[in-house]
Amino acid sequence: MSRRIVVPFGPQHPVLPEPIHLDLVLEDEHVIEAIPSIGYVHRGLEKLVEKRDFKDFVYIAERICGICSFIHSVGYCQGIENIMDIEVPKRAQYLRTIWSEYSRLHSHLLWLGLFADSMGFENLFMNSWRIREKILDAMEETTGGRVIQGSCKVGGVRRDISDSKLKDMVKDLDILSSDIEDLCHVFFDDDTVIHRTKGVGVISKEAAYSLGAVGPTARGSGVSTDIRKTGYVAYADLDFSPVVETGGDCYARCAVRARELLQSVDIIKQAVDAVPSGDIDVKVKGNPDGEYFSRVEQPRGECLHYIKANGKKNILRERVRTPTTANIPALVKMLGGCEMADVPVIVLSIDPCIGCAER
Amino acid sequence: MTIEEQKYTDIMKEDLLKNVKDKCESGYRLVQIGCGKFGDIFEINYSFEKEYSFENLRIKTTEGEKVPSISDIYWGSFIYENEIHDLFGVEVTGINLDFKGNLIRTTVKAPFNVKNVTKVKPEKKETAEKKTEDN
Amino acid sequence: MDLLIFLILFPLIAAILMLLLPNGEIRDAIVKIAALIIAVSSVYLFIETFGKGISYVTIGSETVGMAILLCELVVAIFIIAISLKFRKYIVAALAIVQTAILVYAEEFASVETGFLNELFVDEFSVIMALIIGIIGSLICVYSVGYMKGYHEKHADVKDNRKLFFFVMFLFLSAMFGVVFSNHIVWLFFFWEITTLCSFLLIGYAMDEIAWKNAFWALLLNTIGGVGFSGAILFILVYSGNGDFIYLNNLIAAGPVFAMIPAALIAFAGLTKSAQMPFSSWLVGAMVAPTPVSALLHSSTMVKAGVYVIVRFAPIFELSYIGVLISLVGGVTFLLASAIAIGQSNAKKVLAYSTIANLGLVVACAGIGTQEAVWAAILLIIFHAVAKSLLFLAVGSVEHQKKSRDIEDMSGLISTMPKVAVMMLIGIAGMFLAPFGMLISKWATIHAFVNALPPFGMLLIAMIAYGSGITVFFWAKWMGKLIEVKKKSSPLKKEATSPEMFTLYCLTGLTVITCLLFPLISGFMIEPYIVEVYNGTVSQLLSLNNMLIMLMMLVLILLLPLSLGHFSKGRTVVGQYMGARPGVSGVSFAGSMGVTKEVELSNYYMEEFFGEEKLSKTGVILTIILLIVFAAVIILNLPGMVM
Amino acid sequence: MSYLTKSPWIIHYDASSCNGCDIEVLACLTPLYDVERFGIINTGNPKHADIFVVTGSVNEQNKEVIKNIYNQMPKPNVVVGVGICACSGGVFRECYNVSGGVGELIPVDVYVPGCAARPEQIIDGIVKALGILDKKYKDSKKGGDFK
Amino acid sequence: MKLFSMTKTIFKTLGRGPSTIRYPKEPAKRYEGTRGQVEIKIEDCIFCGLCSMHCPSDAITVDKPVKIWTIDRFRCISCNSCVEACPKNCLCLNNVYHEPVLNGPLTESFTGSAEPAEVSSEN
Amino acid sequence: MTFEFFTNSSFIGAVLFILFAPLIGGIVMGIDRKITARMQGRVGPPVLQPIYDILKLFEKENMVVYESQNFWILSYLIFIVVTGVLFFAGSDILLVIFALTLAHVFLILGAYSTGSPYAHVGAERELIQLMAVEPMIIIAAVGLYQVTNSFDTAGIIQSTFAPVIVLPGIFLGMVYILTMKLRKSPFDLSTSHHAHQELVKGLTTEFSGSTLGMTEIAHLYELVFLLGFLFLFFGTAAPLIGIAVILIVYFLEVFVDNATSRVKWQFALKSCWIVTAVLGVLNLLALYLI
Ligand code: NFV
Ligand code: SF4
Ligand code: SF4
Ligand code: SF4
Repeated sequence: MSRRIVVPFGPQHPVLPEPIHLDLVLEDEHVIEAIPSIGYVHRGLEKLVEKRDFKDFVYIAERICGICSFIHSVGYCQGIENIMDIEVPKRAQYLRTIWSEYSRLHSHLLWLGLFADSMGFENLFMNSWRIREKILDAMEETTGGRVIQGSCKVGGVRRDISDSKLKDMVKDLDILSSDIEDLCHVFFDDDTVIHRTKGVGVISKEAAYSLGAVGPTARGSGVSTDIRKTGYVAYADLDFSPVVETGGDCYARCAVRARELLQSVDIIKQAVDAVPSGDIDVKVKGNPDGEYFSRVEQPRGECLHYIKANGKKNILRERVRTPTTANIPALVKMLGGCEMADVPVIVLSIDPCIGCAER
Repeated sequence: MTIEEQKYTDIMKEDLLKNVKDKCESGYRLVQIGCGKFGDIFEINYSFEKEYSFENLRIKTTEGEKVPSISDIYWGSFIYENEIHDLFGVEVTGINLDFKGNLIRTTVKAPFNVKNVTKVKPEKKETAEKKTEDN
Repeated sequence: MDLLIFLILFPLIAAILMLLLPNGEIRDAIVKIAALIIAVSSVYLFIETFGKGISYVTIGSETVGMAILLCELVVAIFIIAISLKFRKYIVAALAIVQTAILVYAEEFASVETGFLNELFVDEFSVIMALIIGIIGSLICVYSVGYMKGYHEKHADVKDNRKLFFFVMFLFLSAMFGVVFSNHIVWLFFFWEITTLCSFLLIGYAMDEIAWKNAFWALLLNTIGGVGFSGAILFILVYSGNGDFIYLNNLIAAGPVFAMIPAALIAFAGLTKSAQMPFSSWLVGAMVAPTPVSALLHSSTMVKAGVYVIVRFAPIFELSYIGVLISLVGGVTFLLASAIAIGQSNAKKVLAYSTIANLGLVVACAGIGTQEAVWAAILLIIFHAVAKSLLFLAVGSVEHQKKSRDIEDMSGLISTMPKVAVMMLIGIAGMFLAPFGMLISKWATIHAFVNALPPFGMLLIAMIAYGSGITVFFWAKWMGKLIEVKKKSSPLKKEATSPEMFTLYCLTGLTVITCLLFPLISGFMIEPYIVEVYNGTVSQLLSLNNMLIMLMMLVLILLLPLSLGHFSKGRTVVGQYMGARPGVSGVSFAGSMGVTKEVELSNYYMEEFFGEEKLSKTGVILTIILLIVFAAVIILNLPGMVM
Repeated sequence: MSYLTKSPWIIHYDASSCNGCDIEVLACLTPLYDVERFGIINTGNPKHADIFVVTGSVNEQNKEVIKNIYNQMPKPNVVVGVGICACSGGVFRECYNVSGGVGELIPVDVYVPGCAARPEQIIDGIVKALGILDKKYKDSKKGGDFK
Repeated sequence: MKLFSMTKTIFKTLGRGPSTIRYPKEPAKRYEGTRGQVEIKIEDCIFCGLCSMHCPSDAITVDKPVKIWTIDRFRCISCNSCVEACPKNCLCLNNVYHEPVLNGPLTESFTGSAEPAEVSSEN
Repeated sequence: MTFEFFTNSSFIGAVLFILFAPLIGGIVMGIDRKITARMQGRVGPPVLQPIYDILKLFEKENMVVYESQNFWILSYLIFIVVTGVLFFAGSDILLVIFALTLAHVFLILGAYSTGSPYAHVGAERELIQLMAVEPMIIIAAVGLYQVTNSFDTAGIIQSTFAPVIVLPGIFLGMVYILTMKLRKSPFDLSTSHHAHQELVKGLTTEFSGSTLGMTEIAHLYELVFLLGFLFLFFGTAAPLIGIAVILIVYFLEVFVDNATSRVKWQFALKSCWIVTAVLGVLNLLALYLI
């Protein structure tokens, strides 16, 4: 007689902010098998390019996901701009950079909170999200939206940030970073956190690379990959290097993100120091014709917008390959042989964003 | 700002596995597999990256033709291959984790294979209601 | 008191009758009648002796004495022969040693033993007799139904029911002999018969593994037999006269003389009651048909083992020998309970729980204080009732479900409600307040606090951990029974009528013994303790507490009435399935488009409670204890030479 | 007022939203908005919940899920649709896989429009839902609908 | 301390007091630039339909012949696209969010040339 | 010092417990939630929130998978009350402990009876928790007996000096166990007062309406009982210190709840047993030395 326990994990499950389903097969609490299934939030928005003007599609692109919304719009716009050979003003590029990093901060703090919650550390969740609100405030003040910023458009950005505001933002970030450091300290040092994360969901460097993992998931395993290094928007002018950890476990992935928080603050500071004055957009004339693979570094890793157009107002194909999709194979590998209590921790350790993954 | 160079190599479907294997052996990672339908042709891009150099293999196929899976070479490719199958109706053979059309269940089968899909409103509503009653 | 002789002889006669009668209605009827007679006469014995204290019976005939010795030799020869036939040379050797010692002692010891008061009966014997008489014969009745089904299902096993019932009744006879014997050589004779009977019953299926386990049981028990015959030798060699060959005199002699024979007999008791390191035979005995297990575990065999240890308990009071025995019991209790967690085979769980509970009895007996003995006897009673119920219930389920696995009992409450409820009561009887075993455990804790410090605290620690562990494996079993995944209609006939009858009786007994427990304690156990400890007993459990227990029990019996109230006006919905239930049953729409059935198994936590690891630990620990035990005996020996 | 209004427990389900509204619902639980002030707890279990907060639109796969959650919630209960996706399908209304707002599937008591809806708005929506909850309770007591 | 690394944060938080905005008792945070709802100065509208064309969500319908400009609040994603498209600058986004409503659809129609606004759905 | 169940004082103790324990427990829990909220930088619910919650639950529909689950939960509630009544009436403490175990077994059976995967795993975990804490509680009872020479709570509480003086290890062990008994992080394995993650709501997943209400009431009774148990270590010899220490201990529990993540069952079981062995058993053995 088998001693299996078969449990449906999700799609509705309190640990999952978004629906994903796992068939969990357990023995005691050891996971014998975990087969994922997704598709609960698939909308099919890529198909909307057939209906929307390519310029208006950016509103839809940024609604691929409310967490990494801004960078999606950057990715999309960049694709169109490169097809059309539009020279985006420097200032706009810098603003895009700043907002991208804000968006990363917001996403990582959100994730840190959810991650803490997944291992039953409620206070940490609350404190992470408390800090995150400050980021959102800055976002809302500068772009007009808390989570869906809508400030990036083909040819530039919609809103400018005044220099004095930029200075204030940096000042706020300084205050914030001490809070962030406190939090990171908990994630790095606390025994109970380590108990839940160290050695859990290990994936080796080779495996991570060959499975195509991206972003912090890959960097946590020692794969140094960060699309920002390709120098899109203004990253080429800024000094930073990918945050890499070698543990390959949940702890390492967590550490990568925690350190990236501070890195983002640093990048923002650099960008604010270097931001040139000038226009924030250029006029876009005509329609795109051609194709382009536009790659951007999302909080969760490399995101790819493939755009193919044929000179009409509606582009032909927009394909988005989001980091979560790329990380799912690694996740499947990680889940084998863990404990049931680890399942939420491991699932969240890749920072899954199903909204992105399924579009 | 740097603009990434775009590299494509058009290859024959038959050579796919060989080419992918080459890529794998020379240390590329699989970035994505993406499909698009242009006219009657399905264009499938296999994107690879190695040290920030981004390259694509492209094959073309048509309705009803089968495409071999590369999941023996890149284990993780199943996610893209299943997706292509579900959204485009392209049959991919030999996937290691074959969801058999259940990765993404859609109202319209293979929606990207249909020209100008909009929702077939009235008819779909009806089925929705029938489903509800069944519950 | 001819009744004693009747109780020993009647089952014997019934047994012989069984050999003669063919399978069929008549035999079945006779089994039932004989069982009834045995039960009734044991109750009659209880009434007869009630309040009379100890009484002796003298057979006084040398012929009977000689006959017993002869039979003893026959048994020995049989054992030797069969072991030689199956090339079990160690068993044969041990049997030879033990017989040699016995013959030597009988023939060459310089004392005249005489024949006087060979049999006796006191409250303790009566309690044991009631257990044997009522539970033992109920099991025989159950076997009537069970064995028929058994052979229908196991076509490969030769139908040897004649022998089966013969041995069953013989067993009862021998058990009565054990508890009534005052003459230690007689005691030993009956003792050997039980060993033989269990050997035959375990080997009933006559296949390879049955024989293997049967011989294993025989081997371990003959080791004990050697110890027992050593005790007889000691008594005959060292005592000035033959008086000490009588149990009552030996115990009265006090620890100064009796310590060593008591220790040796207790050692035999340890083997028979399947304490570690000897526990493996009882687990192996599972291969036998279920009623056999029920018999071995509840009313016979292992009970003979603890019986002798409890008998000698007063000798052990506050002695190191006693402490060592207690520790063996304590370790056995703790580890056997822990092993039970890792088992999913119902009979194995029951086997380990028996071992554990006997460990507790042994621990109490080793402590040897009044309270401890009181607790030990209570444990024996409650364990016998509940355990036989459980075994037989498992047997009936096994017939229906073709499996002994607890996992297969999932949702039994819906398919076999009657048996399931009885099983639940049986399990509750094993570990829950206010049922029997728990009262005993409570008494045990009270007893241990006053044991020889600091060993008392060590035992407390063992029982503390052990009781946590016990809760785990019983409760998860209960959970399995009531865990209904999908309601189904109950079976028309859950078991044959003899089976159901037995189960009803035992369930009734489980509840009644709990209800009557203050009386049992007041009128049976306490007088016995007063007698052996020559004095007054302190209030063991205050009346208040007993009253509370009773009130709790009544509450539990009343609570099911609330089911009536709850069955109205509730909204029934399916289980929470992550909001993706399947179309039917307890299933959900799983990945890859398949509908998955939910499976629910218990936890076994083998990395903590693995059988192999823990057994090994237990064996090593207890062997160390036994080595110390042997050392203590040997160190004491020279001083004894007079 | 019934006690229902003092201790409304919510269950939140992300139908096919873009996460925007989703995280705003979660943000309501966190220090800045702290809906526990009103006794609100996110239970994550339909059987404990009083208020069903749905974000996002209905699609092929999740309609059974939404229905099931709704059916497993003990009465009286209310449904709050958050975000215009839940209201009408929003910007994805015309996607092939979106069949529209939540109202097409289960009765929605309160709609909170917005893309993404703000936490303050969500609080308003829930407060509005409390009134309905109270009313439903009183009605049901009159009608003797359930125990 | 390794075991209770959270201590510092906890006591800091305790000391700082709750950061909760006691909404609705206190007013909500509001920024000038927040994108709220679309407002129209219907007097200036020329019913060119550009706003409707550029609305990614098809929230606006413009009925040129009868001069009715309608917005479906259940569709509007407050994206500002229409505002940017309008040649007459008669649209703007305020910074107030729509309050929750009991049932939809929630359309508001405005008829051109200074006629009073008419609201189709109760709220 | 033997206790008489039907004496006035024990009767009063019992009645007071039945009447006021839910209120006191509710307020304690409410303050707990308030402090927790403050530690998280929030305002938190009103102090009476736990009581509102319970009252609300009784206004809700009672949804069941099988009707029998209500029976188990009712039994759970009743036996938790019995536990407390026996305790506050001054009865034998071992009996109290056994009644507590019985009550919990009922709760577990209630969870099992639903046949639901999450309740099932919750039940298994609750059993593990039960197994983890049981040794310590029994050892605590024995320790108290060793010091006060009484198994009756009535006798223990009247001890001439506070037992905690010679039972510091056991007291600390009990505090450790308390976290698990109160289902607080890091030991909120089977179900939790906060949204419980991997198990949805664990044990209580399938309970709703009044059934859930009953388990909540039982929690409150149990809370008061547990605090009472801790008070035994001080007794009437040092009542004020006792209350002060209990308040501190409770605050610490809230703090620990906020400062740790949930551990896995292996660690929970192991640590409880080791703590029991080190603090409990050694303390017991040490009693012989003094
Ligand atoms: N980061 C990110 Fe996305 C994207 N693209 C990802 O999976 O969050 Ni919703
Ligand atoms: S309403 Fe807007 S923010 Fe909310 S889920 Fe829909 S698209 Fe996302
Ligand atoms: S774009 Fe402006 S002017 Fe034209 S219809 Fe719209 S609101 Fe009126
Ligand atoms: S704000 Fe955006 S969605 Fe709303 S009406 Fe204008 S264009 Fe349409």
